[in-house]
Amino acid sequence: MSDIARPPLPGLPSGRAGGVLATYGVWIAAAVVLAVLPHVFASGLALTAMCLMGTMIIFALSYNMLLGQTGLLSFGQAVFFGLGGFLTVHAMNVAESGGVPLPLAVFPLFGGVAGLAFGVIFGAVSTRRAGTAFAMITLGVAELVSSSALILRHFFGGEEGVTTDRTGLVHLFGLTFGPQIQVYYLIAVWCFVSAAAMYALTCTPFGRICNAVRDNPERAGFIGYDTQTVRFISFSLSGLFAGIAGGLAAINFEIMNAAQLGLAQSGTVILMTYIGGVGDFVGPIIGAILVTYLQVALSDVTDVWQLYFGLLFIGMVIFVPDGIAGLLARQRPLLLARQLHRVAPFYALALVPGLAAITGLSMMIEMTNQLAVHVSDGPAMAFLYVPFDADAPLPWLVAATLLAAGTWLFLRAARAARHAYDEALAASRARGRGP
Amino acid sequence: MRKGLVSTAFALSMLGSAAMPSMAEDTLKIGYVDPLSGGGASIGQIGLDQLHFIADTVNAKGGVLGSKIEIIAYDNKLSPQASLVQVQKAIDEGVHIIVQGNGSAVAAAIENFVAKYNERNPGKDIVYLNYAAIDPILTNQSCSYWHFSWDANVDVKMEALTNFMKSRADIKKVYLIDQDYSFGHSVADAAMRMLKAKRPDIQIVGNEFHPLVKITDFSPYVAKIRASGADTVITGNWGQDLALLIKAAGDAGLKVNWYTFYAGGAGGPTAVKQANLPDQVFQVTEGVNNIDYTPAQETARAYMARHQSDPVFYPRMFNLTGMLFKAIEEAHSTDPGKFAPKLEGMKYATFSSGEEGIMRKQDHQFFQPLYISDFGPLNAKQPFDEEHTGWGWKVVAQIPVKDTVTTTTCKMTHSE
Amino acid sequence: MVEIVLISALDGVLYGMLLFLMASGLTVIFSMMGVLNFAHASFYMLGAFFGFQISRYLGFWAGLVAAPLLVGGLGTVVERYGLRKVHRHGHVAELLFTFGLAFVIEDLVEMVWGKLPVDYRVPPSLDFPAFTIFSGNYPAFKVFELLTAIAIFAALLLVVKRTRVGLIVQAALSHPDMVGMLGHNVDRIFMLVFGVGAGLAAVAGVIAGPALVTQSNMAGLLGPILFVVVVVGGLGSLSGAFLASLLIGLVQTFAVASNASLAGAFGDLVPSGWLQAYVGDIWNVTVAQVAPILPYLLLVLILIFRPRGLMGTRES
Amino acid sequence: MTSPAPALELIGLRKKFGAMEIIRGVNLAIPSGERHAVIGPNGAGKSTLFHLVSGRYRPSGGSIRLRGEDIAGKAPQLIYRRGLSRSFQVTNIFPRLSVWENVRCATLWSMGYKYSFWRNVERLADARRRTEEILAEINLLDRWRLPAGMLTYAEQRALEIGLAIAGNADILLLDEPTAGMSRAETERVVSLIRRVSEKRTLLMIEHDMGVVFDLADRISVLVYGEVIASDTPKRVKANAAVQQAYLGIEVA
Repeated sequence: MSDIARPPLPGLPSGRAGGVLATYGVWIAAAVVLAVLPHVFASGLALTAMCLMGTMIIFALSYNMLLGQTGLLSFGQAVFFGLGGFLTVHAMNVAESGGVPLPLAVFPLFGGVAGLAFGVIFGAVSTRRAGTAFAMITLGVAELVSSSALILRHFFGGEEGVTTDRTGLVHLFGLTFGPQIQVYYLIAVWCFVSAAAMYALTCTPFGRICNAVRDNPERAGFIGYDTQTVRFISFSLSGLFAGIAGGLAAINFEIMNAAQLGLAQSGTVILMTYIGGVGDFVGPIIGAILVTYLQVALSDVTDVWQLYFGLLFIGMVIFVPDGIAGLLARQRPLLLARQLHRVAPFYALALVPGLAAITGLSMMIEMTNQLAVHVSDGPAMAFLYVPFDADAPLPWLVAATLLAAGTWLFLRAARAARHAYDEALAASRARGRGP
Repeated sequence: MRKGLVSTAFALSMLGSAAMPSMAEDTLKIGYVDPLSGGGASIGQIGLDQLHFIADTVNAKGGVLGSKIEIIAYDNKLSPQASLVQVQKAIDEGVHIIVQGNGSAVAAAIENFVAKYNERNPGKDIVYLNYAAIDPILTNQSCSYWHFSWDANVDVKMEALTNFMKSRADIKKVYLIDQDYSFGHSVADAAMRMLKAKRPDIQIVGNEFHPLVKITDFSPYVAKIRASGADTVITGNWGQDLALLIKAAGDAGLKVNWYTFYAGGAGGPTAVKQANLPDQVFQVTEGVNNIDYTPAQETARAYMARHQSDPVFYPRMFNLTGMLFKAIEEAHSTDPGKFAPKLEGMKYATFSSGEEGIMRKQDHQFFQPLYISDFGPLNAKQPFDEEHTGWGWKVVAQIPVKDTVTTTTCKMTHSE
Repeated sequence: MVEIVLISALDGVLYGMLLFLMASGLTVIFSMMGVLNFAHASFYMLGAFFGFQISRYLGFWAGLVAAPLLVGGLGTVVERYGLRKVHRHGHVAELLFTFGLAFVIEDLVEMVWGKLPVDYRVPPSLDFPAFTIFSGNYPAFKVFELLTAIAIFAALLLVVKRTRVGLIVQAALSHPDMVGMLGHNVDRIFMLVFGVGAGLAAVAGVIAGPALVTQSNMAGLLGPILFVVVVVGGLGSLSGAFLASLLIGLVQTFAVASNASLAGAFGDLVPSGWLQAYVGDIWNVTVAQVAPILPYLLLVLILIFRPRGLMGTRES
Repeated sequence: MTSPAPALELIGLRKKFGAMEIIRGVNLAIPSGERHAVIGPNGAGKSTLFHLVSGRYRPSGGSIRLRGEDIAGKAPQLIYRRGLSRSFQVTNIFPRLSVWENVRCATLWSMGYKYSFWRNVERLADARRRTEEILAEINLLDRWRLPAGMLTYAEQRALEIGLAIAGNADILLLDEPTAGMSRAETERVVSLIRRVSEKRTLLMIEHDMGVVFDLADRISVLVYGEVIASDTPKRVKANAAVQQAYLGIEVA
C-alpha cells in the first residue's frame, strides 16, 4: 500500500502475479478484525470509542486524499465533515416526520452528497490556487462557514445544534439502531467501504496523476494535465468522504453542532493524518486510532494532557517526520530480506532509556503541576502508584537523573540504531530483495 | 489518586464492562462532566473544587444513607461530543448521577443523550443535574424528565432583572449588546419582550449582536452606544467578550449602568476594577457572598480557606447537592428512577438566604430568590471582596420567587 | 454623520495599528521563512505574561524592554533546536511543530500563572485620557500603542532598506534561494529572523496585555486574524502588512457602525412557509453583525483575484 | 499558394521581463517532419523561447502557430493536448513516484484516460505496454521500481526525455537533451532521438555541436533574442554573421 506500485510485469525480475489472497488478503483480514473487535472490547466506552475511531478513520483518510495524495494543505476539512453531519441530521428528521421509508443505513449518503456538493462549491473557489494561497483560502472559507453557522441559527440550531433520533426510521431486518453495537456495525461497514473506495481511488489514473501533481505540479501540465482540475476533483471527492464521516458522527452522537465544523476539528484531522503518516495509505488510519484513543483516555490520566499532546507532536515531527506508518514502512525491506534481527536489539536498547527519559520528564511535569495548580491539595501526590511529596528534593533528583541520563543514553542508542539500520539496509539491498 | 488508577482502569474497561463497577459498590458516585483543561478549565475547576468540598463535609458527617460520596471528574474539553464519550465512560464506571454546567451546547447534548439512554436501557436510569447552563431551550422545547436545572434560566433571570428595572425611573434609554449566537439572542429577545410589557416608556435605542469571541477592540461598539444616548446597557456577554467591552467603555469614559448576567464570572471583577466603574456594573444571581446570612457566610469562609485562589463561589451547587441528598434520603434509594420523583416539586431552604425555593414539577426548573447586586468599594459589613480587587458585590435588591416565575412550553413525557 | 465617520476612522486606525503591532513579527517570519507559525500568538502571550511579571517588580517600562528580549531569545532557541531540525521535512512539518509548541506554551503558562486573567495594568504614567472627541475619551495608552506600531514599522523599514543585514533580508524576501547561493549563512539568518519575529510578538503582548485581557487562553482566542493581515498585505511586504492592517481596521470599524441589512434595504420578508425562518436568518443580518468576519471574506477574495496580496512581490 | 501550414511557426515573437527584452521579434517556421536545432551563446534566450512555445511563459507580443493555429499564451496542458511535448534543461521529473509511475503518468493523457477515477490503472494493458516500450527505449527497464529521485543524474536525464516522448506527441521540444552526459551516454541519446523523431517534428536546443550537426536538418542561431541565421548546417557554418557572433567565441 505504498506509493511505489508493483505493476504485474511479466518478464521483469520482481513482477508479481496477483492471486485473490495476495490482492485482497489485507482487506479480508481487516473485515474480520472489524467484525470481531466489539467482542474483544465489549464495554460501553470501548464501543463508543471504536465508533468514534471508525468515523475519524474515514475523516482522516479523506483528508489524506488532499495532503498525502495531492499535496494540498487544507485548514477547512471539518467544513465538509460538519455540513455532511448537518445535512444527515436534517434528512433524518425530515424522513422521520414525513414518514419517508428509508433505513438509517443509507443516511450517511446524504452527508456524502452534501460534502460533495460543498466540495464542488468551495473547491471551485479555492483550488484555483495551490500551495500557501490555497491553504489560506481554505482557512478563510473555514472561518466564514463556522462564523455563519452561529448566525444562521435556524439551520445550524444555534449553540445547541440539531438533535435527531436514529431509532425513529424504518427498521430493516429488525435493526432499531438503539443499541450501540448496531451503530458500531453500521459505522464499521461504512468505514470498510469508504476505506476500500478511497484505496481504489489511489489505483486509478486519476489517483496517480494526483501523486504527480503533488510531486511536481508544473511538470504535470507538460504531460497534459490541468493541475487546477486535478486539485478540484481531488478536493470534491475528499469532501464526499468527509461528508460521509460527518454523517456517521451525526448518527453516532445523534446531535450535530457548529463546533464540529470549526478550526479545532480541522486541526485535529491534520494532526491525526500527519502523526499516522501521510506517505502511506494506512498512515491516517493509525493516526485516527491513536489520536482518538489519546483524546478519550489521556485526560483521565493527567489534567495537563494538552502539554503531553503538544510534546508528542513536537517529538513526532522532529524524530519521526514520516509518521508511524513511515516508521513501519522503513522496516519492510529489512523484514523482506530477513535482516530485522540485526536491528531489533538496538531498538530495544534505545527504548529503555527513552522510556526512562519520558518518565523523568512527565514526573517533573506532574510535580510542577501539583505544586503550581493543585496547591490547595498540598504536596502529597502519587506517580505511577508511588506516593511522595512534590516539594521534597529526592523526587526531583530522581526525575532529573532519569531525564538527563535517559536522554543521553537514548541519543547514543538512537545513533547506534540508525547505524545498524543503515548497515542492515545495505545488506538487504545486496541480497537484491530491496529496491 | 484517581488519576493514577484510571489509566489501567481504562484499558480494563475497554476489555469488558463487568470489570469496573464492582470496585467500590458502597459509595454514591457523582460524575462531574465539565471542562478541566484548556480555556474553559478556569470555570470548570471551580465547580469541581466545590463539589469536593461538599462531599468532604457530608462524608465527615457519615455520608448519605450510610454511603460515602465519591466525586469522579470527567474532562469534557467544553465539547458536546467529548461530553457524550465522558458520560458513557461515567456510566461504565457505575455512575448514575451526572453533574454538568458549562455550555448550553454541552447541556443540550447531555440532556438529549440521557433521555435516550434511559429510554433504550430500561431500569438503568441516569439523571442529569445541571448547575449552570441557562439557555431556556433546556427547560422548554427540549425539556426532559431526567434533567433538573438549578441556575435560573435566561427568561427567569430577565424576569427578575426587568422587575427590578421597572421601578427605576432613571432608566429611559436601554441599549442591548449580545454575542451573536442562540444564548445572546435569548437574552436580547427576553429583554425586548419584557421591557416592552413592563415599561413601555423605555426606549430600546440599540439591539446589537457581535460574533462570539472574535472582537479584540470594542471601541466602535462603545462609540455606537454613546451615540445612541443610552443610559443603560443590558448584556449577556461573558468571559473575554464582557471584560473587553467593559474595559473599552472605561477607556472611553462612557457613563452608563451595565446590567449583566456574568460580570461576576471569573475575570469579570478584575476587568470592572481595571475599567474603574464603581457601582455601575450590576449582575443578577442566586446569591452573593455579602448577603448578611451567617450559615452561608461561614461556609463560604471555610471554603475559601481551603481554596484561596478560587475567585467565584456558586451557591447553586449547594442547593443542587442539598436537594439531591434530601431526595435520596426521602426515597431511601440512590437509584435515579426512585429519587427523581422526590426532586419534582421539592421545596428547599436556599443556601444564600435560607428562604424557600421550589423545583417546578412542570419543567424541572428551580425557582429561588434572585439578587441584583452591584460591584464597587465595600463597607465594614461587607467582608467579601472579589479576585483581590478590594471591591465586592453588594446587594441592591432581592427579587422574591413570585417575581421570577415565567411560563414554560415544556411538555414532559414520562411514564412511570 | 460627521461624528460617526470621524470616530469610526479614528477607531479604525487605532485598531489597525494594534493589528499591525501583533502581526509585524508574523510578517517577518511568514514572509522570509515561509513558516506558518501557529505559535506566534503564543509568543505574544508569553510577552504579555513576562511583561506582567516584570512590571510587578520593576515597572511596566522595564517589562517593555526585557520581555521582548527574553521571548526573542527563546525564539532563537526554538528555531535552533527545534524548527531547524524540522525544516527539511517541509512546511507541513514546520506548521505542526508550531502547533505542538502552541499547546505546550499554553499549558506551561497555565501552570505558572493559572487559568484566570491576571491583573496587568496600564502604567500610571499613561493612564489618563489623551484627548476627547465628541465626548468620547481616547486614553493615552492607545496613542502610545499607535506610536509604537508606527515606530516599529519605520524601524523595520529602515533596517530592511538601509542596512546590510536588511539588504540580505530583502533579497531573501524576493529570492529566498539566492541568498544561500550567495554564501550567506542562511541558518543564522533564519535563527535571527525567528528571534526578531518572536520578540516583536512579545512587544505586542506587553502593550496589548494591559489593554486587553491577559489570560492563558489569550493566544487561542486571537484566532487566525493575523494570518489574514499578512496574506492580504502580500507575502514579503512590510508595507503591505501595514496597509492591510489599516484596511482591516477601517473596514471592520466602519462595518460596525452600519446597521444596514437586506431587510432594511428591501423591506421585511413576506411570510412564505417554512423557508422563511431559514432565509430570515440571512435577511435580517446587519452589516455590523458580520463586521468581524469581513476580514476573512477579504482574505478569500484577495487570494482569488490578486494572489500576491496588496503589495506582495510573489505568489505564495 | 496552398502549401500546408508549417508544424510550428513563430511570428514576431517577443518577451519582456520588466524593462529587459529577452526575445526580440523572433520569426521562425519549422515544416512538418524537420529536425531543427536552436543554437546560440549563453543568455541568448533559447530556453526562454522554449518556455514561450510550450506555454510556460506568456509572450509579450507576436504569435505562435501550431499547424496554423495560434497558441500564444495558452496553458501548457492545452498546448500539449494539441500535440506538442517538451523536455527540460533542468531535470523536471516526479521525484517520489517510481520510474515506472513517472513514465506511465506521462502516457495516460494521450491514451485517453484523462482524469478517469473509475478504472484500475494496473489493468490498462495499453498504458502498460507503452510504458514498457518507453522504459526499454531509455534503458531504464531494470530501474522501474526505484523512486525517480534516487536515479543517477544521467538516468534522470534519460527519464526526462522519456517523459517528453511518452505521450506520442508529433512535435517534440528537447532542451539540451545531452547536457552533462558522457560520450557513450550521448551517443545512446542521439540514436534514441534519431529514432523517436522519425515522422515527427523536432525542435531542440543543444550545445554539443557534434550532436547538432549530426542530427539537425536545419539550424537557427539565436543571439540576444534575435534569430540571426536559420539554414542548413552547411550554410550556417559558412554564415559570416554566425562566425562572428557565435562560432568565433564558442568554438575557436
